Amino acid sequence: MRDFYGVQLETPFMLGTAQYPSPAILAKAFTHSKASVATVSLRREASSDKAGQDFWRLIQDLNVHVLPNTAGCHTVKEAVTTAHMAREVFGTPWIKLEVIGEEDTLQPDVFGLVEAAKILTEEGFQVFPYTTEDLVVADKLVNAGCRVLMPWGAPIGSGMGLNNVFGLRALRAHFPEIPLVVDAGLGLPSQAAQAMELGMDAILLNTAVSKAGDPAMMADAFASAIRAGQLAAKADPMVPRDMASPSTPVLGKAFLD
Amino acid sequence: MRDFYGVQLETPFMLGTAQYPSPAILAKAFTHSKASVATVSLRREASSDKAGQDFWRLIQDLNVHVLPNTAGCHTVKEAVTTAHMAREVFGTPWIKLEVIGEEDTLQPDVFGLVEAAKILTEEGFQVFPYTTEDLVVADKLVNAGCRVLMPWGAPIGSGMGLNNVFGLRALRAHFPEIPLVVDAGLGLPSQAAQAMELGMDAILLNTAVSKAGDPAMMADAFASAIRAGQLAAKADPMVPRDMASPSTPVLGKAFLD
Amino acid sequence: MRDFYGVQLETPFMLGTAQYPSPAILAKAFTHSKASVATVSLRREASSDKAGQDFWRLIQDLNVHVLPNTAGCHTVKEAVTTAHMAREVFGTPWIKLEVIGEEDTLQPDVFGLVEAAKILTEEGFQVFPYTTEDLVVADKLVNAGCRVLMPWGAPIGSGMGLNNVFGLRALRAHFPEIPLVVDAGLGLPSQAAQAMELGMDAILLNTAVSKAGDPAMMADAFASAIRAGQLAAKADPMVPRDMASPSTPVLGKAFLD
Amino acid sequence: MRDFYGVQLETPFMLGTAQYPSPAILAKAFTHSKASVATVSLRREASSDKAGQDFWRLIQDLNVHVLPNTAGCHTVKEAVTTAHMAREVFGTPWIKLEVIGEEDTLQPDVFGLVEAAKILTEEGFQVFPYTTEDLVVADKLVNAGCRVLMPWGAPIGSGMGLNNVFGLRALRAHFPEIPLVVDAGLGLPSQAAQAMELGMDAILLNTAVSKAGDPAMMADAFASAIRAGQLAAKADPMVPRDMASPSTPVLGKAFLD
Amino acid sequence: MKKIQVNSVDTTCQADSLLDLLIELGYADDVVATAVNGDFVAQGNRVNTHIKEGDRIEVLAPMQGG
Amino acid sequence: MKKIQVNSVDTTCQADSLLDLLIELGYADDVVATAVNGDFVAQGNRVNTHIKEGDRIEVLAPMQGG
Amino acid sequence: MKKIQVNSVDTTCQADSLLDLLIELGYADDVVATAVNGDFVAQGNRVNTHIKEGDRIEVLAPMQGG
Amino acid sequence: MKKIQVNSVDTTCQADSLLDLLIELGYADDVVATAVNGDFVAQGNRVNTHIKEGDRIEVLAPMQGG
Repeated sequence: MRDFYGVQLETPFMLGTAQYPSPAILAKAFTHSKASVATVSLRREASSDKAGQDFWRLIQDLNVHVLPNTAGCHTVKEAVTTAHMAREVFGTPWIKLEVIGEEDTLQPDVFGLVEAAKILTEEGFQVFPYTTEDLVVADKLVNAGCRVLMPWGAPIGSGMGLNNVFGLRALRAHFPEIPLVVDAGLGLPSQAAQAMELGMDAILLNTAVSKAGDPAMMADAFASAIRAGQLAAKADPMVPRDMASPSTPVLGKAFLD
Repeated sequence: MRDFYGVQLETPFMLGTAQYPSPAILAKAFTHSKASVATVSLRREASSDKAGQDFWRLIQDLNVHVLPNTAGCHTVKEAVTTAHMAREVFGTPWIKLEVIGEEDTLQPDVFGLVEAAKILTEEGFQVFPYTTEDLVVADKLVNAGCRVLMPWGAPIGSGMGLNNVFGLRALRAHFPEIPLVVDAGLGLPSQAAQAMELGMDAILLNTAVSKAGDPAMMADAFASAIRAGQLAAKADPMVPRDMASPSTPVLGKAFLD
Repeated sequence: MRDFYGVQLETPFMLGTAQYPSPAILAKAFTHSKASVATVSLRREASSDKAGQDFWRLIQDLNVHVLPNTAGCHTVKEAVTTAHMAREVFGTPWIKLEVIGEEDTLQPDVFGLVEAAKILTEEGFQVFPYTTEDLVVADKLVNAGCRVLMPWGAPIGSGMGLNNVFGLRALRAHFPEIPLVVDAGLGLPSQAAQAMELGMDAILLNTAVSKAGDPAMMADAFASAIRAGQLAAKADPMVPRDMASPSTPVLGKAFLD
Repeated sequence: MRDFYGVQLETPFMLGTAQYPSPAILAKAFTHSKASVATVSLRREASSDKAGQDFWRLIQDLNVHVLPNTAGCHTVKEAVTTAHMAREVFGTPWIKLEVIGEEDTLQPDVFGLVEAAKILTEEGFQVFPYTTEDLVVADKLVNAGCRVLMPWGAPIGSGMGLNNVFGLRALRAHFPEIPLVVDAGLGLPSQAAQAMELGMDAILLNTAVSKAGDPAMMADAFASAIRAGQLAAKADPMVPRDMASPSTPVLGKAFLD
Repeated sequence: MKKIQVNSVDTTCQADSLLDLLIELGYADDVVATAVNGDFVAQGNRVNTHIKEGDRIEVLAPMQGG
Repeated sequence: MKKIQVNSVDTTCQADSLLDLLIELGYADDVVATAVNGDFVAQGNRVNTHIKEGDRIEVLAPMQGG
Repeated sequence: MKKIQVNSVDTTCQADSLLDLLIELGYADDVVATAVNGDFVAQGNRVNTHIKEGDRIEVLAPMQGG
Repeated sequence: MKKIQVNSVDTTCQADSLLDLLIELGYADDVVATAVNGDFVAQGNRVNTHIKEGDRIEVLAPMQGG
């Protein structure tokens, strides 16, 4: 199994911490997910409001790797500054680098992304770039020092699944040594299994679990599906056969003479 | 969970016993699959050759429900006679009813199927009909006494997945009280998860496991995927959102004035 | 080009006459469609109401082949009687045979269909059966004397396109000498082109044209798409190439040593 | 209809001139295609070999708009120099800007593309950038002065069709005023019709026609399909209805009580 | 006067034959097809098709169809 | 000696009953199901199922299936 | 009293250093990260980071994220 | 005689200007575009573009393209 900046993950499941009905449900979802990584963020906090402090204690109790993001950053400068603040607060060189280029789809600005990735790598960060399936962008990110790539499946929060299976397959084929994480856009476990069957190394998601009717059960479902896809990729699946064309004399023919 | 002629299955996974590299690998695959049902068949055996006897002991050791099939039968008479022989040998009223109508796709002859289902039901069998996604055929099978339906996903052994998702969804919607088993055509765990997410009650497959490079590992993968899909259907998934259309002022517009 | 009971159609487009905003728009749509066949039906008419008479004159002026249907018939008896009445009124042995088995999807009852097809063929009708993509049913229809098959694309009026491409491809491959018409379920011209590219001989549709904002323009669009698909099937299309896997040394590799 | 740098095209079909069996077949294909634009290129020519001169006369006789490309350019400098040479030779400010980033998929290097687009626009070129479906890249191209965008459907010469329908729909929705041309990757007319139904303004292709068994007939097919899709988008298509769920009491239910 | 049903509507008639009935009902000049008690009656047989009390008559005309 | 077919193979036997035939053929201890001339014969009926010249006997055993 | 902005809110403070400011604002015991005028200021540099009239201070704490 | 490269092929020439070179190489009547050492040289500038030892000349003509 490919490693993430030297870290072997116990499970290939990275789970977001946003939008849960309650901290208790968040904690329960993580337990059921067996996720090995939790994504977190930073926000302005009034000194009176200690929500952030409580949240941080809750995350520490999850006993998982913490992956801070730069969510909401639209410029290289914002992203770099946020990364530094996150490194200090969360005590990790890992950073999920998001440089948002478009408000609706929250899709990456691949230009800002590559620039920020270069800066942060030089400053000792281990960058997890949230990117598209673009092979050329991926190459620039690798050249910038990224040793993990996180292509999207679909827009964040859309739950559409894998919008460009060809693109993900091409990315896998062209970067055999780079760990690939499908990040964002998944809505159903079958989609996560499919991504793993394509040879992805891990899945990062949030909304599909936190917005499910029963987040803990859905976390369990995704964990199970991700494991399934990972095993399937290893187990050497059968080759599909198209049986549309007949091998035997065609039906009805006799009746036409 | 819907029951199968009064039987609550421990897991919604029915696994075939054909085409494994060896009996040992078959047994190992079943252990990993946690399948609750094994499909079996009958064949002519020379008295000297005791393969069938050995096989039967092996199946009994699996400690699963046995579902004999009428594979290879092309007429109602053949299927009915085979069902009777199977009931005596395997000691179960369960019968996976196959009446094959076309050699290449091994697809059901729905006419023979309904006729045989009626006869067998009257003779006390509990029929699991291998059928298509045709709603009208399904209704006739239910009228014939079937309390389980087994629509195909794709031709037997093709590994193509779900060729007609609409048809399966319609079947689920029109027969809310009938247990539905997707039988045949699956090649990858993600497809099994998808079928369960559609609300199917169980999955029956064989080739995808027995012809995988590592059947035991693939059995594990399918077990995990089926469980994932079943949980997902229960956990009330998020509703996908199409984010193609912008909510904010469109990009580039300004530059066009 | 395959013929329809000895008739060579000028164009492979059969257009329905129902649900147009007005008779004038219906006539205009037919002109733009260059359809060579119009489907029609029968209904109870109070002697005072001469709408049916006017409609019939309008159809005669279209100067196309008339294909009466047995729409709304749920039993063999109804369908057969309706066919006889249609043959007398419309003066053609052609009959689009519909035996409806399910109210929502209006899908064929393939049992009643085969039985009615046999009876009508013996009574000298030339039957155009509205059926599913089921190969075995198709074989029975051919044995019953049908020399045209009309598999559905999707439920009547759904506009979903081709729900089971595999099934249609298999039907084409197994019945190389039988004219195949995709009947019902198309919503967009690209779907009609796709069906023709699969080797279908003609397209029958109604709602997609009559319920479009501009029926005449949409009729033109479908005519153009059907022609496109027909030409493409003849012109021997290029074979698609999957370019996901690299031929050249993989990107990024160098940077990993 | 949106215009291309002030030019209203007679038809929304742009056809490539490469890889035809012969100049005669190329000319015939153009006649049948009714294409309004021909893409051309530049190459080194030994003074003895006058092929280029003959080709240029042939193109001039086609009486279509000429769109020179910068095919094979991997750097901004190469692309810019090639553009200047093309402008002089072909006497047009139009340039199909290709900056290739990856050898297998020939996919655009969006970084070089934006940079070259800015330079060429400032130097008076009217740039037709061959790009991906990336919204943010598209915005940068528009900011660079591009008034046409040419997103790919799939890798050049793959014939795979539209690999990312969502991406193309999003591009259409976010750039309502920019003419969009699907360039590359189409293999069948139905795919071209689909692209036009999505609201694209034109189609550019080459291999699907030049490598077809009968290029002229396939050119005709694509012309017809493109026209179909364009009309359909104008004619306000019906809204598809999912009929999977029953409105009437469900089948079989009665038999379960 | 006989009680019959025409297209599922109760009515009465004097006509003896189906042909007379069509005239009595005003279908004389129309292109229609007929059935009595669920069986098709061809145009040529209308004259010798007797109408009895309680007969169910179908009179169908061309209409739009898909 | 009677000429019969067992699983489509021509053979001869002396057995009078299907039960005796199974013993004669060496199936005595096997879990098998039987049919004569296309009709199922339950285990309990083997003893009183007479074997005639030309009978077609099927003897089936468990096997792998999907 | 200096006019400054903390997390985009206008306020006034007496603190000379960023460290003092955090104490003055009640963040003393909190896990927070700081930036002044858009530049990150590490914990160790807070003590010698002088607060001037008009400075824009960011004080960020952990939060949920995807 | 100067050593130069034309379309990456080593050759020698006498021509002083790019215009003369094209004539010397037989491109006089052709529709071609030119670049020297990677920079485009417009038709009008060929006459006053001096050819030096070691120059890399590109002479491009129209070709098929997609």
